Amino acid sequence: MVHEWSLAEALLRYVASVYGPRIKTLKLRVGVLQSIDKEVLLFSIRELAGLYNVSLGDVVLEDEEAVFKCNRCGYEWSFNPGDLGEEVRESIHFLPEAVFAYTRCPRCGSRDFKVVKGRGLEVAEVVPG
Amino acid sequence: MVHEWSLAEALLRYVASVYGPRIKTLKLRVGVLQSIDKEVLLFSIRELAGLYNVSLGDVVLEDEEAVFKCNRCGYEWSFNPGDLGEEVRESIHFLPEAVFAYTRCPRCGSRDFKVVKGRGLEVAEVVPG
Amino acid sequence: MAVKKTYVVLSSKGGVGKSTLSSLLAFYAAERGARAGLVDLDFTNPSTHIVLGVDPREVRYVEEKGIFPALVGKLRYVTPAAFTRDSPLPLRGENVSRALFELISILRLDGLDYLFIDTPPGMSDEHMDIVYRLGEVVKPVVVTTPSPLSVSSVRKMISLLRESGLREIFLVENMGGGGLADVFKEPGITYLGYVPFYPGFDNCIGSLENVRRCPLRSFFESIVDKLVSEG
Amino acid sequence: MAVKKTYVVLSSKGGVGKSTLSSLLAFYAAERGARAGLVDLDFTNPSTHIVLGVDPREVRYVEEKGIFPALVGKLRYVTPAAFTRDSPLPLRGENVSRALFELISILRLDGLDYLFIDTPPGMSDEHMDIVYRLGEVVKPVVVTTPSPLSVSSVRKMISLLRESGLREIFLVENMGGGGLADVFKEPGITYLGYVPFYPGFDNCIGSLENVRRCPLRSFFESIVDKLVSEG
Ligand SMILES: Nc1ncnc2c1ncn2[C@@H]1O[C@H](COP(=O)(O)OP(=O)(O)O)[C@@H](O)[C@H]1O
Ligand SMILES: Nc1ncnc2c1ncn2[C@@H]1O[C@H](COP(=O)(O)OP(=O)(O)O)[C@@H](O)[C@H]1O
Ligand SMILES: [Mg+2]
Ligand SMILES: [Mg+2]
Ligand SMILES: [Mg+2]
Ligand SMILES: [Mg+2]
Ligand code: NI
Ligand code: NI
Ligand SMILES: [Zn+2]
Ligand SMILES: [Zn+2]
Repeated sequence: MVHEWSLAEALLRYVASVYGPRIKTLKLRVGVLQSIDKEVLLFSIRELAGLYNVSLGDVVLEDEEAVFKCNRCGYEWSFNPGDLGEEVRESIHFLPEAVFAYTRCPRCGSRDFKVVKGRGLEVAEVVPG
Repeated sequence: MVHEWSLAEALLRYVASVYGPRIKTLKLRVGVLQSIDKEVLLFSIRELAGLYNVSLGDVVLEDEEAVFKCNRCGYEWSFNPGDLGEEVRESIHFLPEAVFAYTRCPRCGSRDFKVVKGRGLEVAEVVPG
Repeated sequence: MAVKKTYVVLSSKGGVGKSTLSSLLAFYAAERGARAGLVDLDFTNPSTHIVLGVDPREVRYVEEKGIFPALVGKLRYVTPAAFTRDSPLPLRGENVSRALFELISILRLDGLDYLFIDTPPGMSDEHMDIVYRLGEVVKPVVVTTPSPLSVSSVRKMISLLRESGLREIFLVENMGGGGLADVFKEPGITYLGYVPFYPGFDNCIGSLENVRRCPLRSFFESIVDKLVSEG
Repeated sequence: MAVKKTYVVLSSKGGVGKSTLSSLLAFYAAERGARAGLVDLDFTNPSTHIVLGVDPREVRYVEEKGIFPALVGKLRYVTPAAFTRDSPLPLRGENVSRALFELISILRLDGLDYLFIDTPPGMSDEHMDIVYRLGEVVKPVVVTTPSPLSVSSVRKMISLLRESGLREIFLVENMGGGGLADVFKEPGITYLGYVPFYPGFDNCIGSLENVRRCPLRSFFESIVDKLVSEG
């Protein structure tokens, strides 16, 4: 599951373009929906920082729970991709929106829900310097 | 331009269902995009309160400027429907989203923009009792 | 919307005939004396006005505690193209959804016997709003051609309609010869009939005269009959 | 996306042949030795796999610093249907937009000569993302049939493409006889050719064998030629 490389690439480009090439601390929220491999992600970020000449201090990765909210009945629930089969989990790994093919609101059955948090990779904090 | 009646009806139903049939103060934000006739709106609200047995104290209407933000270049601008011809203004009065047929980002020309505020009628404050 | 029956014409596949079918069913129903209406909810590509030969720049709505549909012959008619003077209207889904609820909340359709709603292809904001928020008040009329591209697309849409709790689904076969009656013979699906492929179909649309004299008229009318008697 | 040329097949009108055209152009280009790719961006109604006769449950992508397209014959192919096991995927526009950027940011298409992108009908999130964010790297190939419903719809889309700054617009006439060459004779529009209406078209799709033996093949190939030589 090494497309973590392309996630890392997009992220690092963004961070460097906004904060410049010297980053002391980079804190990321890793939404569990996408089942991102954190070791691979960390490795990719470090490699890419080398390639792009970004000096990078601490990198902190924290999990973020996946929370969905139904647009019809308002029910909010926490979604665990671990409950799904390997194949489905991998599909969502590549395309998080594929989750709408596999999940419905546990209360009213609607597929009209929002991913409130935990979809993918997000920057929580950047300390430049 | 008396479809203000139906706007008032939807609004009053909503307010009564959430706050009950006794309202001391009702404060509304009236987005300028829709060119809502405030006198007609106020009249409609009062009439409908009578019909629906909602006891209604003060009703305060305040204008809200229409602000758009470009999804492409990030430019934010204030939109004045008064700059448009009568026919176009009336179209937007009925269907605020028709504005996407008549307006583009003044900086980059994109039609991909967000109505940040001032689209329509909104409840600013309700004091029940 | 105090309408006796609201039929929403649906198909995840484009180009199968949703706009022509909704327009002609509504128009023929009105010609036969029913109080019938047509509302076009395909905001980014409205086309029922082209079917009926109506210039959207000439459409005027009467405002009175809401807005009343325009009259086209005896048909009550509403199209968003009237608000855009027929110019392009690109809209992201969130705005489509806002426009949809705005329009249906200001329309005055009281007293209609039959309302037909035209919708865009796909399965996006409009469809989710219709299925999950208006599902209790609308009856779905799903349209497909016999092409495998259409049939497989429409199967998915039907499975969504079913799981959302819609128990009565009407089906129309367009540009076909009746062969889909067997393909969709399932509990919960009512096959309303077919409309054959007609190479001169452009002569069936574009003006009320064309619509009135369309050689396929009896096919559409027998679908109206079946709808009226079935549900 | 380090691709030499990216063609996005567009039409606000549904059912005009976007999916068959994008699939067949890409497939024939690949058969003739070009490094060609096809990406289906019609998330709520993907159908290129049906055209090509590919079972999306069998499609496997190779992951390596991104994902590589699957091989279908010599064609590099990506469809979102592979991620949904071909089940229905209703998506609001905001999610369509997220899915689109996710997919194009992880795809490894380096070294392709020609990439064809299939899109849904309408003018909504996908189209705005493509026109306003990817407009610099894609070339629009607009498809229409001769029907007034399609022509008037496509005129609006073309006017949007123009005002957004896209200066070179390609046009294909499907299910027609060449009559639109004159209708769209305008500066900035390059007419690529037409594909006639063929009642047996179902035999042109559904398997690679069908596609290879399609009697209309020469029409599609001459469109490929024109594209390659024009831009
Ligand atoms: N029975 C038919 N025979 C021949 N052409 C038809 C028939 N029904 C519809 N058409 C044509 O097919 C095209 C698609 O129809 P339309 O109603 O616009 O479909 P949709 O609304 O589903 O996209 C139009 O050009 C229309 O004129
Ligand atoms: N040249 C043609 N002759 C006859 N039928 C065609 C032709 N091109 C496409 N079709 C058929 O028309 C329908 C719509 O084509 P499709 O590619 O799915 O359009 P879109 O992707 O624009 O919705 C399909 O059933 C397809 O098989
Ligand atoms: Mg239509
Ligand atoms: Mg869409
Ligand atoms: Mg298609
Ligand atoms: Mg849409
Ligand atoms: Ni991976
Ligand atoms: Ni009014
Ligand atoms: Zn729910
Ligand atoms: Zn801008």
